Amino acid sequence: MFLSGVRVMETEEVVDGCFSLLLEGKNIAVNAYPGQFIHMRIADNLLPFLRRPFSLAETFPEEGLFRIIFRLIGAGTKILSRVRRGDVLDCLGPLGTGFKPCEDLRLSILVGGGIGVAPLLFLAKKLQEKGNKVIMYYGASQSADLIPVHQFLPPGVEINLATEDGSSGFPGFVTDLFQTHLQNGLLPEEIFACGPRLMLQKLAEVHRNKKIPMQFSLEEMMACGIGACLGCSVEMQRGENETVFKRVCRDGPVFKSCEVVW
Amino acid sequence: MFLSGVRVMETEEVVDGCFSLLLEGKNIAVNAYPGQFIHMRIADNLLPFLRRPFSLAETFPEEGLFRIIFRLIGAGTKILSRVRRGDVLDCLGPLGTGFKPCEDLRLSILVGGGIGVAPLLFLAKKLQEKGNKVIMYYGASQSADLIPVHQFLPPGVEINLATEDGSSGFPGFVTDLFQTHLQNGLLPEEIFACGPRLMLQKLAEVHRNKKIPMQFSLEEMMACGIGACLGCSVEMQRGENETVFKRVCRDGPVFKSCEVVW
Amino acid sequence: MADLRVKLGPLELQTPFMAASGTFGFGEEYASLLDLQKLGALVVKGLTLRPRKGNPPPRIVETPAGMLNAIGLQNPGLDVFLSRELPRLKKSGTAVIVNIAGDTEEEYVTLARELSRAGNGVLALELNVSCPNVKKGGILFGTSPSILASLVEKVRPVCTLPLIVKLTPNVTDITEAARAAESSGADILSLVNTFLGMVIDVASRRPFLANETGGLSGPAIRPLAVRMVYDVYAAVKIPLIGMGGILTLEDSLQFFMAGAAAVAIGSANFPDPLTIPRLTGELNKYMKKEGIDSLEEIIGAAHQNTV
Amino acid sequence: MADLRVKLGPLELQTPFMAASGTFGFGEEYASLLDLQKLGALVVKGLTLRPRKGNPPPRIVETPAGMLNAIGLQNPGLDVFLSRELPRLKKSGTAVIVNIAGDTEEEYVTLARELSRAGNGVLALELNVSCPNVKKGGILFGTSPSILASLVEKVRPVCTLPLIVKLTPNVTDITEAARAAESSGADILSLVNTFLGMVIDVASRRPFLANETGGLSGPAIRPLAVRMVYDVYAAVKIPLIGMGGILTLEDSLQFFMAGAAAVAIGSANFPDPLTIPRLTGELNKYMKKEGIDSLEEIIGAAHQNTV
Ligand SMILES: Cc1cc2nc3c(=O)[nH]c(=O)nc-3n(C[C@H](O)[C@H](O)[C@H](O)COP(=O)(O)OP(=O)(O)OC[C@H]3O[C@@H](n4cnc5c(N)ncnc54)[C@H](O)[C@@H]3O)c2cc1C
Ligand SMILES: Cc1cc2nc3c(=O)[nH]c(=O)nc-3n(C[C@H](O)[C@H](O)[C@H](O)COP(=O)(O)OP(=O)(O)OC[C@H]3O[C@@H](n4cnc5c(N)ncnc54)[C@H](O)[C@@H]3O)c2cc1C
Ligand SMILES: Cc1cc2nc3c(=O)[nH]c(=O)nc-3n(C[C@H](O)[C@H](O)[C@H](O)COP(=O)(O)O)c2cc1C
Ligand SMILES: Cc1cc2nc3c(=O)[nH]c(=O)nc-3n(C[C@H](O)[C@H](O)[C@H](O)COP(=O)(O)O)c2cc1C
Ligand code: FES
Ligand code: FES
Repeated sequence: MFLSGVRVMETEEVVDGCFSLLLEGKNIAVNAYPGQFIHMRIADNLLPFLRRPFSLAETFPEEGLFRIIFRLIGAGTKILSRVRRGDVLDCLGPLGTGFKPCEDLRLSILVGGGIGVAPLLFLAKKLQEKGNKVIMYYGASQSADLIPVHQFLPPGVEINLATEDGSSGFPGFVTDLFQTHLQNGLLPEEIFACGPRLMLQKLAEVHRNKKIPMQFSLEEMMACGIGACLGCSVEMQRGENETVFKRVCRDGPVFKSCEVVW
Repeated sequence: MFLSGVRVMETEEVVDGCFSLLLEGKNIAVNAYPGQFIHMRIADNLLPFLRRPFSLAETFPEEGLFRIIFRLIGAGTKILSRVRRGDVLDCLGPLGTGFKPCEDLRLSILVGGGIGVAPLLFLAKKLQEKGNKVIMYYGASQSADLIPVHQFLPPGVEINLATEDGSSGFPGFVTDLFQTHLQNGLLPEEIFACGPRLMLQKLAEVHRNKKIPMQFSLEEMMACGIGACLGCSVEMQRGENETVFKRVCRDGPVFKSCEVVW
Repeated sequence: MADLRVKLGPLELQTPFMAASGTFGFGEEYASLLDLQKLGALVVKGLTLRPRKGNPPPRIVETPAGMLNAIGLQNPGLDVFLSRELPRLKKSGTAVIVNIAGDTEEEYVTLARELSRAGNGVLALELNVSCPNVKKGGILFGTSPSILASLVEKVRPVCTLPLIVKLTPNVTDITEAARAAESSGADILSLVNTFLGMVIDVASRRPFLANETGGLSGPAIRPLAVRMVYDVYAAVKIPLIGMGGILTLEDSLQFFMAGAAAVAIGSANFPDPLTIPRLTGELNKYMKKEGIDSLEEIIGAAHQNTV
Repeated sequence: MADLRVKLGPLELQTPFMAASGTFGFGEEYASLLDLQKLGALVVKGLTLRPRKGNPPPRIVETPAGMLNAIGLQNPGLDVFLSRELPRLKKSGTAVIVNIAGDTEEEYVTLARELSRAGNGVLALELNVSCPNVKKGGILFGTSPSILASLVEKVRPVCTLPLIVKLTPNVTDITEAARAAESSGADILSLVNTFLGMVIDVASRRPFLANETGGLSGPAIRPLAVRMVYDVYAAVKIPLIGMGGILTLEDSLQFFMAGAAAVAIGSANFPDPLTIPRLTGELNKYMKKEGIDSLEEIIGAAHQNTV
């Protein structure tokens, strides 16, 4: 974990209301692995008061660069959407426990909903580098919201799109699209997912039926981002009858689907 | 009084830490007279929460332009020092009761300390247009702090400079310089002053001795800026034995020196 | 236009957005910026029986997301109010609520009696038992439920207008004061007044305000005020006027959902004098979009256990 | 280096900057960012006799210039603390103060007795009688001066360490609680804990936090906390630890001048984990520039009537 100033190298509005920042920060670029995140200070004043967490969407360890992709939501992301090349941002990272794919994986399935696709881009690249076949399912509510994911993915990753209004790709939820493929004979060894809670919940059902191991990246409000304040705790199963609170920022954000208490 | 967006036409750091903004706002430019001020919203968020008051330093009624000159003090002026040409600022004005020079004046003396010179620049121009002879006394702590006042004054205004450390002009307080001129036979009809409270207090003594009418522009913390909140009240003499609180933002900022309770 | 009218017991307002006492003066200054008739009501600056000079400057200071004020109830007194301010206010057509403060029960009673007289055109009275900035500005009345009850009982019979009691937040349990005011005859409760605070000027090593302490208002206190409205709503049956740091429509919706039937805008008028007309327009749009016919549908909604 | 050491009755600290309870965990997480030995003291997360699960999420929400938290005293309990956290903390060389909370007087007493045992290496105890986020998290003890006095009287005999009592600000008169704690044996008072607040999520029309209410901290509350430290300083003789919204050196100077002999940094650690080392350096420079030899010269300075 490092606290450092990172320089903005490139800014791009990849799709309406959705931005990519390419940042220079050697420590983060070299040490991060997929599923981890950074905790960014938005302003050196009170507005907003807390840092904001963003998943690492890509790293270039040799160049010391990394990317985040974020959607404009409120005050913090608004300010962040206006930074310029050359600005220096105060960044804490890499943070958290990310995806831990099984070593002898051959085929990996990635399911992303909305901006939740960001950490999966990093994961897809890494898995493919290791020789995996990667199939990505990616859904949004409408065509205009779809991030051009191919732009951040190596060739060879299979991309299946779904939009709820049917304006692009499969018409419906990304989980429905994925279900169809499952029914048509797709045989995933492990599934990695990030997206709205409802989407993850649907996937967890699939899991219960098919017994495919799944890793989910969760979100929760964060203050410290490093495990000290216990602000980001979520309930997890421990054994059969007991639950405990685990910290999204340190024990997660990635958890096994079977742990999560819905 | 108008509430409107004013466009930044020109920004200049006239001297280290001191900025001039030329702003486009017809209503203000046309209606303002010297000693009045504007109340500026610095940001459309919470930082800072309150507006900030700035004296009008010059107006161009035909072009619909006006100028403020301000010193970098804290959070608000920091943000204001970074605005760019084309930005639109939320501005309330013109506000307050300004200088009311005697109609049949021939010779006017202006005494300014520090950034307090700003409203006097506007006044000097107006007085000269009316055919007055204008002599300005202007002091700062050191040469590096002196605003290039000639830049904002019509030719013909006599400028006498003083610096406390003697790095420019008369070495000492501007009030001492002025005293010297008084002793050497200067015969002011009316004096207009703006600056630190201590400077005004010294001038008030001169007044008590020489009985020259004086008008002082005062400062106080402001919330509403229009007379409603009673936050900016200062104590004023009413008759011999009674005092009342008057509002700097509406009854002032300009008051007769004999009214002020020190 | 959605129906923005609200009924608070005996008090009917055109819209739920009022100007909070002390932040809108007697309306005169704002009249050139906005139409005073469009306010739900204008609560005038705290009025006392005799004129009051107020505290020496500095009286205000900015704080993170807020401000402290220690005006000290500067006001022209009842007589000047009745002869000069009230006739002008009535002419403007705005709904006038008078905020009153006294050093003694008798002063409150006299003020309430005089202001209740027919023909004055005052819409309601707000008992200020919570001004933190004058030694006897009612803060004593506000912090003790029994003293508060005694005061309200005395004022009630002479007050023929709707009687609002404005609660102080500087207490251990605001619901106690709320219940005391309700059971002794208040028609409506308004909350909150300001929180007692201090800023120290580290250069001079002295409190910044001449009065040393001042009352904190603005967005900084909003979560505290929302919590108090939420608690008081569950404790009493009479309607509430909520306030404390409202800037945006969302802020005011928090108060409505916590249980306020109307809200007052205070410090927000300073950065944006057009806050009230802006919120009125936005509430209208919001109600249309959400299909809300009457504000009553959302008042206290946050107390329901279903999502 | 100016002399930054401070003495708070029986407690000596290397610097006046402490990490506030609940914001620095057990130090482990911050250890990779800064040298824990450089803290004046680390006040660990509120400890209870038995492990505590804490509240369901969401537990925190940002507010204007601050945040609400409703952690609910999640902690591993005394045994795990003694066997796992404390040895590690001692090894780090930091000055450890343990913040304790209980549902009953007996729990406080047991905690105080066990933690006082020689060899534990705990520097002092802080009695948390002011956590607003658990039904029995001590807030009841904190809001009644007599109940507080009784608790402190019971804990005092078994506590061989310096005893700090942390006051809640959610009271009508904080000096009453302060005096009660002083006269029943507290060595030091710390103030303030968080203010009870609420944010309503207008989309779901429900309180945002699962616990409904949470404690407000951060710059928003600073003027309120400074005022309370100022008042308590005038009311008691024992030393004070001030906290509430400190971000900058100027903020901490306000607390020193109001009367705090040391200060704790809470929420500011989240935006800037290096706040404490930064302030330590800045205080050193400030004291040199102002020719201040010992911090004592400015503690309580704002109470002097001369400028
Ligand atoms: C581990 C993690 C990784 C994330 N990765 C990404 C990403 O790659 N791209 C992306 O667009 N978004 C990501 N998010 C969400 C992102 O943090 C929020 O969208 C952002 O903080 C919103 O800030 P705001 O000030 O614009 O909005 P606000 O108006 O402040 O908040 C709007 C909503 O955003 C969420 N939020 C706000 N502050 C926080 C916080 N400190 N911690 C967690 N959630 C918060 C809350 O749900 C809140 O209601 C991630 C969140 C987490 C926890
Ligand atoms: C009628 C009037 C005219 C003024 N004209 C000028 C001018 O022409 N040029 C110029 O440089 N300055 C002028 N000032 C002073 C100017 O308003 C302050 O310097 C400015 O508000 C500082 O803001 P800040 O956020 O940078 O500083 P902050 O750090 O917020 O404040 C620093 C100090 O500035 C003063 N100040 C802050 N806010 C206000 C406020 N709302 N009202 C009054 N004073 C405040 C206080 O003394 C405060 O302690 C004028 C003030 C008044 C009252
Ligand atoms: C400058 C100022 C003056 C005030 N004067 C009064 C007053 O005279 N009587 C009163 O009951 N409340 C007074 N208040 C309190 C407000 O009416 C309101 O209760 C408080 O400011 C909280 O609302 P806000 O956060 O929207 O400002 C005053 C507030 C301010 C800021
Ligand atoms: C996330 C969080 C957890 C806290 N937990 C505790 C606690 O366990 N015990 C306690 O006495 N105070 C606790 N506090 C209160 C702080 O110690 C401190 O009193 C308060 O936050 C005010 O200081 P600040 O404004 O600098 O944060 C907690 C505060 C926060 C923000
Ligand atoms: S955000 Fe503080 S523990 Fe996770
Ligand atoms: S600033 Fe409100 S009356 Fe002057």
